[in-house]
Amino acid sequence: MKPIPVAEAVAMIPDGAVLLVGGFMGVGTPERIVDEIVRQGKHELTVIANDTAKPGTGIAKLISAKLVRTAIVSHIGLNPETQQQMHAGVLTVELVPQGTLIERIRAGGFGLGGVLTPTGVGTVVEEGKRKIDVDGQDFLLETPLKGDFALVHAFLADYIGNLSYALTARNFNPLVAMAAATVIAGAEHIVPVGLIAPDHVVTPAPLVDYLVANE
Amino acid sequence: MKPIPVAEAVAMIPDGAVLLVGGFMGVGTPERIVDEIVRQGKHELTVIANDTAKPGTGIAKLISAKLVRTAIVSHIGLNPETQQQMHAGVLTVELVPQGTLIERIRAGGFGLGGVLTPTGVGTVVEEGKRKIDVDGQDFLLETPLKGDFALVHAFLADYIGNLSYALTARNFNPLVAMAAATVIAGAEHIVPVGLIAPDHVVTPAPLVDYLVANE
Amino acid sequence: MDAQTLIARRIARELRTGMLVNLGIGIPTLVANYVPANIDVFFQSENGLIGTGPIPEAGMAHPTLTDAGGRPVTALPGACTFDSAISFGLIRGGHVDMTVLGGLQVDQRGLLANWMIPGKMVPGMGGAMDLATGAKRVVVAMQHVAKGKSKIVKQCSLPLTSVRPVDLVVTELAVIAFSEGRATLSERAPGISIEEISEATEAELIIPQRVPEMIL
Amino acid sequence: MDAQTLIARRIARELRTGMLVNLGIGIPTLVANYVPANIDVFFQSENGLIGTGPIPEAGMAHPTLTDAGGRPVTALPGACTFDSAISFGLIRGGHVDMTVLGGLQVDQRGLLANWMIPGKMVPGMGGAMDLATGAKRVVVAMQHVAKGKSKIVKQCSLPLTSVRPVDLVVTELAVIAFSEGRATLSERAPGISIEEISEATEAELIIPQRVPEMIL
Repeated sequence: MKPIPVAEAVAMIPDGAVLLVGGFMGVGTPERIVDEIVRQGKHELTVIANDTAKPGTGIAKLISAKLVRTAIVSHIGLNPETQQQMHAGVLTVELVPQGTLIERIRAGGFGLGGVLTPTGVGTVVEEGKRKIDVDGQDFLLETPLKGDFALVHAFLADYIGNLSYALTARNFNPLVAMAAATVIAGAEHIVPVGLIAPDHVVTPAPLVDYLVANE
Repeated sequence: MKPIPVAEAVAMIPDGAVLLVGGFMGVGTPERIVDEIVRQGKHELTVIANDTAKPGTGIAKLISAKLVRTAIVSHIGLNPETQQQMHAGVLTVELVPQGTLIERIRAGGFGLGGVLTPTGVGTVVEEGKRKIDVDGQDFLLETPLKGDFALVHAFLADYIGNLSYALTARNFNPLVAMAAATVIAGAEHIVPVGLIAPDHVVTPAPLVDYLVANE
Repeated sequence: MDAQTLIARRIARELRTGMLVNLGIGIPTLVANYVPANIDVFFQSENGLIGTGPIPEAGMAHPTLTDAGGRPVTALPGACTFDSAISFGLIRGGHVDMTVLGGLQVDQRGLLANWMIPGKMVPGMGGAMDLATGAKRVVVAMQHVAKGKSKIVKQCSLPLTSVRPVDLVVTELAVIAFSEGRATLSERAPGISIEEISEATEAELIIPQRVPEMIL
Repeated sequence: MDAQTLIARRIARELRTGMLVNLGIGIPTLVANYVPANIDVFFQSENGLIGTGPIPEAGMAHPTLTDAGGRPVTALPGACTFDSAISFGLIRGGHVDMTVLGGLQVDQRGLLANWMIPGKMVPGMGGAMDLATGAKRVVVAMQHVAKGKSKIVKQCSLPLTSVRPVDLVVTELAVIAFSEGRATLSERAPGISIEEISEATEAELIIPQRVPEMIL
């Protein structure tokens, strides 16, 4: 798989696309892909990610450029712009408990019909959701999340698309790579095939559709 | 965590215990722990595992010694003794599709109320189970599986209990290590703390209760 | 060419570069021997490996590099390993582009029975139900007739593997494609007539005006 | 000793060797500074790390080794990293032995509200709901009174974090234990009387005959 220029990768994303984005408070988010989305001005995006980061980093750049119509996230507390746009009614924010969010993405990627979680039972999170009793305990049925594109940031990629991650930059990345129709990955280093030991590959090559070149 | 003799580890397992056992056709099953269970003659066991292996390897040794009362597995085709004991009525076999089995174990370990899977819908597997409609598609509600003990085989362990696995010997091991009250692990090599890179640890140390010494 | 070789060779022509492919045991396994030149596919072994290579030379195996039957395999450069939950996430989640499964019966809507014969041996379904339900494309490799009886039936008498229809059945006589609940004869084996196929088939087949011979 | 230090020091005494512990932001984070000598615990950072160490010295951080707020941390020997699904599997599955969370209100049954104030800032619940629901033991670190109002209330007026009751609340005045839907005053802060605590507490407290002073 020959890496492609970031502009070419991002050109495939239409306005209105649903993006699954790796990263946790900006750590492990593919910054160059995000920057190029801002440069190309993709509009009306839905972003599914852990959080909207802090101003100036990761997903916050998409928020600041007013490209996001809907954010499905667990946390917006470190990004006042997200709050402002939410209160102004230009951005819809769906808050999801973090453990539920990652399981919903996993369910989307793993072909499951949903997640039965105790988290949120008896709180405002349960509004509008089905409760399922299993052996006398109530669980919320949380539905799968999928995306049109996953934007993934790896530490190492090889030239067929195997990915491995560095430390806490792993976070949502391996899960979003399973849950999108098209996976675009960036990596700190792109290495020849065979240099990542089979046991150290976290995202198998067949999941990755496009690798962004390090120019 | 000082590794303990295998006899001491196995002595903790009572007759009638529910064992989650790693391995796939005997590959990645902790053979020394299994041998010791046979030597100590633990009876009336419930074994939850991918399969009952081939005679002479892994879980098949427990079957041959007639220590297993119930096996919850996806495959018994390579072990004629399992079939014989099943037909003779001394062994109850619950057959579960492999992808459902591993998700049920995961649900047990991950605090989920169950799994919604399309696998088995409209087949004999759906008998006695709830069907849940999510967005117009039927899924089976498959319930979590947990064990009293997990028997895990790693490639590397460090002296606080971090584990990594080798190639296809990984299989069910990381999942069963999440789903049991007590986790007993064996490893090809036990190495000083810090020698397994944080990104290469697959089972975090706090999950492992006992490490079996390599005598 | 014997029946198994013919079936495996014909199925190998369904492979496209970049596909993630899972081969069941039996005839399906043989497909790996006939991958066309210039086609690069990933073979998944559901015990936790992508990039499965050929059987190792004597003395060059490792006990932790095995196929789903526990037999030694090799791994190609770029291979990767993973746990069983991920392996079946790949399968159930539609990331496996094509699976090739053995079959006991396929009915005329494409429903497959391949995992048990009541009253006889019950090996367990292993990964078959997940593969038949979740893979993007399901191809069945089987003999057309067993013990004088057609295996392409009006309705399966054996327990189903999945209610999701298969896409293609390849036998030593024919290629049959399934879509919208109907079976269409799409190719004949070399030297086999439409009449011979019809006679060997219990299911109702749609027979187009032109039914080309398989290219192998 | 200021209130925050007192609370953090008292909670640190709940730690036992081998525990897997998750600390929320705010006062809970301070608990790591007061781990008793001879006690070895694992600290989890829910963004994917077990074995979190202190803040790195200037010039010795790495951008991919961070806490749940995205700030640089260190990793102790034997640390390990993992994805967010595993991180919350550890939390929801009861593998986290103890979590320390901040609180806005705790009611007399032990129900916690700590994630939003309607009409004011809505930061999102992050991992708080999973931690409050799934951790084996939930300890709340908070001031006893805010703006003249008790935070230990008869019933929470703020949105709940979980319907699973917390186990322990530690404030600058008291330690309150919850079990079977009732709140028991179990310790007083040094120099604080039972009357002072009762006066600062809206919830009904069970007050045992002897209420010892906290050991810090």
